[in-house]
Amino acid sequence: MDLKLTEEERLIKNTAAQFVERELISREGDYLRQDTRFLPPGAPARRRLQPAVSKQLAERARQAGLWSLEVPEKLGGSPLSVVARVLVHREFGRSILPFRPVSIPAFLFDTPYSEKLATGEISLALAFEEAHRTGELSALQILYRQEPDGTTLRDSSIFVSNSGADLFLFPAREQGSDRLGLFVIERDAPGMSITDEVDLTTDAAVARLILRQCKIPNDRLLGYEYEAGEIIASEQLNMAARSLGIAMRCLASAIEHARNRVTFGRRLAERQAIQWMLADLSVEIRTCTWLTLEAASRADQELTYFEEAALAKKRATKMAFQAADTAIQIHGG
Amino acid sequence: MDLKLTEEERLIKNTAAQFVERELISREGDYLRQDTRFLPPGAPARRRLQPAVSKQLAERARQAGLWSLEVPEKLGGSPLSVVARVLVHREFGRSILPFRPVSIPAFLFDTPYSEKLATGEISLALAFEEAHRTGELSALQILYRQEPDGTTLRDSSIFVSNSGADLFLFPAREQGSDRLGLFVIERDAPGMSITDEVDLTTDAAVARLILRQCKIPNDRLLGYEYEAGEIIASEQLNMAARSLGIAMRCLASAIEHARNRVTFGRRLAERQAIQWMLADLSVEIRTCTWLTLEAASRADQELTYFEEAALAKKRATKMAFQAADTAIQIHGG
Amino acid sequence: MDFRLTTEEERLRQSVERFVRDELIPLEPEFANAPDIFEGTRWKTRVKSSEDPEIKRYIAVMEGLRRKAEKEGLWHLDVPKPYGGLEVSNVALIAVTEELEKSSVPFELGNHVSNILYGCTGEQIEKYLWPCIRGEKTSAFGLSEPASGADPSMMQTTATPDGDFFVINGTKMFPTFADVADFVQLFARLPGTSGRDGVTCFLVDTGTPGYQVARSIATIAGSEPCELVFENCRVHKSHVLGEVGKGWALNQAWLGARRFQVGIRAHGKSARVLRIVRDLVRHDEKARDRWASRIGHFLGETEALRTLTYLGAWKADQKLDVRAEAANVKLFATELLHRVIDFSLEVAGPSGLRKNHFLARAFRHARATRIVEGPSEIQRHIIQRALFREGVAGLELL
Amino acid sequence: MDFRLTTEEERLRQSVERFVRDELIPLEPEFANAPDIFEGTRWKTRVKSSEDPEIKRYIAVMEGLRRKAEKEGLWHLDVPKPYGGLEVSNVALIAVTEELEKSSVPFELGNHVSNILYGCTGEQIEKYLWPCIRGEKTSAFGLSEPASGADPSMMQTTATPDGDFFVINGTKMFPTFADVADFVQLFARLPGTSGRDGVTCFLVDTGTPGYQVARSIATIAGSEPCELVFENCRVHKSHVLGEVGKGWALNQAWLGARRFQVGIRAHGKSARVLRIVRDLVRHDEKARDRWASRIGHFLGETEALRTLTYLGAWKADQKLDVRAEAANVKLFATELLHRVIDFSLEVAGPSGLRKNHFLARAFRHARATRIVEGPSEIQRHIIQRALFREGVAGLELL
Repeated sequence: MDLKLTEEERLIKNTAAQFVERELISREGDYLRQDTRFLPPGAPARRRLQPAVSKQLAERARQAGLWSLEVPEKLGGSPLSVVARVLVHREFGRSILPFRPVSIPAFLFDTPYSEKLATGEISLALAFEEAHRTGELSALQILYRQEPDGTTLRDSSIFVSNSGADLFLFPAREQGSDRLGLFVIERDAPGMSITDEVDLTTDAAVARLILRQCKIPNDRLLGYEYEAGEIIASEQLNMAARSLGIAMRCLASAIEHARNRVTFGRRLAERQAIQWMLADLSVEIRTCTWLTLEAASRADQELTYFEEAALAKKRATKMAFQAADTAIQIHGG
Repeated sequence: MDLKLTEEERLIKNTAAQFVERELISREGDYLRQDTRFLPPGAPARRRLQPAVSKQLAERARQAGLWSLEVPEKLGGSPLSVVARVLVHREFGRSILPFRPVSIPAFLFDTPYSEKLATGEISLALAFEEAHRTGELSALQILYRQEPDGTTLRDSSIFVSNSGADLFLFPAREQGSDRLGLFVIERDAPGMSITDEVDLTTDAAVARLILRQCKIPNDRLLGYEYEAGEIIASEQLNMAARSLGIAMRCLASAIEHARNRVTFGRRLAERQAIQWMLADLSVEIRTCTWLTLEAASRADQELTYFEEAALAKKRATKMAFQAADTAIQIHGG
Repeated sequence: MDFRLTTEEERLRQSVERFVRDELIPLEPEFANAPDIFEGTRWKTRVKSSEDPEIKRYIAVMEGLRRKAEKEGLWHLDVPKPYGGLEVSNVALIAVTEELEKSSVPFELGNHVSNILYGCTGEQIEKYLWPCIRGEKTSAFGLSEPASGADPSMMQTTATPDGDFFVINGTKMFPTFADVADFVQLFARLPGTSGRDGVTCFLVDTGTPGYQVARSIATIAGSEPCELVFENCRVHKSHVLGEVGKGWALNQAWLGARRFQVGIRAHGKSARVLRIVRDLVRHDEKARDRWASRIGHFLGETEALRTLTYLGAWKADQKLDVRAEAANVKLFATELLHRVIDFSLEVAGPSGLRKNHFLARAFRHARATRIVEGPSEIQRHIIQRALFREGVAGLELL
Repeated sequence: MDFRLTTEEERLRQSVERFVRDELIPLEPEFANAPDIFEGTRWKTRVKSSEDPEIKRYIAVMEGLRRKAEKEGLWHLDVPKPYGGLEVSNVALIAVTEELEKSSVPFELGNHVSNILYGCTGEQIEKYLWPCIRGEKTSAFGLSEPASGADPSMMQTTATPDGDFFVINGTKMFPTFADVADFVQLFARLPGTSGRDGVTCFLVDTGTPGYQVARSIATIAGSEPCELVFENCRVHKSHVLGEVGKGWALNQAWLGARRFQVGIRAHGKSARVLRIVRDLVRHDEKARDRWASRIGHFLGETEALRTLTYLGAWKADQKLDVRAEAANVKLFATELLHRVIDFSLEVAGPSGLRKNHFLARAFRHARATRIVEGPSEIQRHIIQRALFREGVAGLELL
């Protein structure tokens, strides 16, 4: 057992940390700044990163080796271990800027999209909401039927969160069987459309991906249940890692505030109530840190890791909420 | 709305408080005292109140008007309002002595057992474990079938906690229907036996009431679903009330200890962690106090109160556990 | 012991129950799609000036409701009798609010009148109190500062006497909607004073030279705190509310007003959230079995909150010390509502996060309540202080 | 980063896994009906002297297991190599305990040797250390007093030097099983000292004149704390363990020994409790749907505890500062186990309360662990102290 970072791991982590500090955290002020001194009378608009900023950041991240973390060597990438990827996402989680390295499943690099994905020319969305929501494949709405001249998808309407993407990856169930297929579909494929975008409370948006009389070439079937499971687990690890970054930032900020803020003649840091909130939070962060790393390490060693990743994600996302909630309470209280 | 105690309520409450202080709390030292200076090598025995003490206490409680709280006037009793009964049980809850006023459902006073029950010559147990456990009447094991010459009970084995009683009251479901019947059976009725008494962790015991080829006279059917619901609700209010007494005692003892105990140069009472444990407990006690009293008051006004009683019981019993747990932690920590 | 309302209170409750049934419930489908801002109090202030036709339509609906309520004598419920109000008991007001909260339409009976304004004297009455009662003016509450909240000793804004005037200097943080208010109830301290002593309350009109609202700040809750800057702002002594140097007591009184409303509001909102959760799982047996016991648990919590709230209101009506009860209710109410909404989002999944969704709105609105008007930490502190002062006697029956 | 055991550690783990499978699991049905006392450590001490044939039978089974374990070289795992032990790493010991905890048979590998006894010198080694390693003697730990626990400044027992002797006076509360122990590791302070200074540790034989075990006290946990009275008890200076006046550090070292065992034990017990809960609801679909998500939640908690425990043990092996990690594990482990057992009792209903029932025993035993060896409050204090000392750096990766 050796839980120290390897040299490579430390290197990529430090690179990511510097990038986040210099490129993301430094831009937060601008991003968060209110446009007007007084709020307009209508409903507030959604905050977005300007496309030019987004593009520039992607370019710099690519230069720093922090972009498509999974791009294989044959396409000019240097794919990271899962542990290293988790370390990168953890650093990116520290900033509230809606910017992060895209995740591209390895098997997409065997498709005609590979180069454009590697360079970032086209983007990919994972439309797994349904699978996440119920955790049951039997509940998937989209059914498929393969025929010699193509694959027919049953008319469906599913949620998708990254609705501006060019490619959508989604799971579907084979008609009349329990088999699960993993498909990719282009944004402008006949019979496919994206509608009804609505803002979420989180400054993100969600839209509906609609399939109507949609038939796609058979080679858009990229994998089966295991591949779908891998994508889910991989996303879960990314989310867990981001959550760790969020929580560390919140905790650091709460500690600083507690050290400085004086009420009724004493610093908040001297009050047991505050100490314990933060102690409990730190227990949770330590726990989630190592759950996430252990799951990632299992993935690297090709041990089973889906359950471990699911646990890390479930716990870490709750922890990130708790961290934000605690930090708000300490700042506001 | 008037949430002050009436004069009668205050009177019976004070009577009960005095009785508990003088007769019960004063005996706790003896009851809890370890028999030997050093523990014997075997498993420790169950603690019991000596029968003579029990009898003496019952006698004094009867004199104080704190015994069969439901005995109707025609049998020489002065039945209390439900609120008053709750106040009495709340006081008795303060003492750990396993002694409390028995509860006798009103309709039993129309049976031949009435006088002996009123004088305390015979005792009654409620065998409702099954109904409590599942909350579903359909799950009741005991089925009954009424015939002109008597009621046949299906062979069954149910848990009963007050296994030393002379009479057992239990619900059963009519064979082939959804109707629920409420029966009373004598300890020595043919076909009925009590076996397998085992100690519980609580110093109480539980046994099995076994029915084998048991047939009882038809007049042992005393009521139906509503009466069973009333007995359950009434017991729930008693338990909620006792829980309040337990919690008040624990809280008082924890406050006293926190005021006196000094660690690392400060009294426990000055530590926010301790303050908050007790603050949270007091919130819970206040809540449960008024939930219980409101349910009791509804019963007195002949409004529906079964759900209210169930809520009060559920919450108050949890609260009593929390109170004991908190007091232990503060004493031990 | 009697938990029933008096005949008069019951009659009032029934009137409101009818009003809710006849006027509010029918509007619910319409309000389900109302813009995001129809949560909290934003629509009553800033949004009133919106030119958006949709928003104007909703505001018109609200105005119509107001006229109906006035006609039925359900408007000035908590206004004292000398000012033409009904001056109903705390218990009655809780009962009324309980009925109102049964509908999701964000309509309240009566205008917001800061209770300390009933301490107005002389010309202040015509100029500030009456317009507030009539809904013609709104006020902001200027207490907190960048470095001070509940602790008076940290207050730094000063009011220096200068003849018949006071010269005010300092910065106030977070008075909500101060930029659209007509005046601010401003707390400042006399030079050379400390702690509670010397704190004085002024009524300062928007537009007074030297008083500037620097900015308003967006929050997730829809309330919009502002930053107020006072630079040599001269205020005539006739604008002092109450006595010079006795302002801190006014702040305490303000905090104490109708302090059990938070309990019954959280009760109502929690019940509505749980109704939504029940509807979500209604047609899915597995989901029902999965969530039923937690829904039941939260319904029980909600009923417990109701009981606690009525208890507090009744004690307040008896003029008993209700500091512990009020802290109890505030803590229980805001923490419970937060947990209920968090739970509802877990059941609802991503769709509950849509900005206009009732649950998302409820979440954003509820979060702030655990901080404003005394955060949970202060409430626990008040409770423990009472507990160690009185022991279990404070929990005994009366 | 590599979470795998070394080859040697893995080999040891597999040996224990085999031992558990071949020797312990087959005994489970028999131990399911063992007397109540076979939980905790009572059976290793007082109960050994029981004449009850049933108890004697169980003790004989335990002795048989011990011989088998010794034969397979699985006995002196944590004894230092100079004393013939394997001196395995913390991580290895955690792995071994994880395997042992898979069985409900309360068998442990090795005798309990108080770690500070390895500080014995000269004749102390023959007289105290070796007999403890061989299991011939047991010792009690005499630190707490009626008015003092973790705070050294409150310690009142004194050891007054008198030539080559010390005269000890004072009362010790709660050394467990002191009445059946062969000696006590006693902490007392030199006259005129305060705080940590002057605290000295003595090895005092049972039977020494002036040392009396006043009584043993029944607890729900089955451990039996005693009251020890010292009245002018003369102890020769050769009985001082370590240095005169430096005893407090020994107490700290004692608390620090194998401090991650509590984590893996709670992990194992929690997993076993949850297995019982799963068996309880297995055949009832409604109950399964009702409890499944909470069982899943607790299984996740249990796995999280495991990860945290290995982390701590590994850091301890690296000789890093593990105060925060140890507090973390103690707090998490004992509070989680309590919640898991409380939940299991909710599912099991009244039958889980039977005195001999695994869940009832587990409950009684687990409650004490939230207090002994540093209550949860002290653990949180240690955690927050580290947090404010090091900031988030203390949570960073290495």
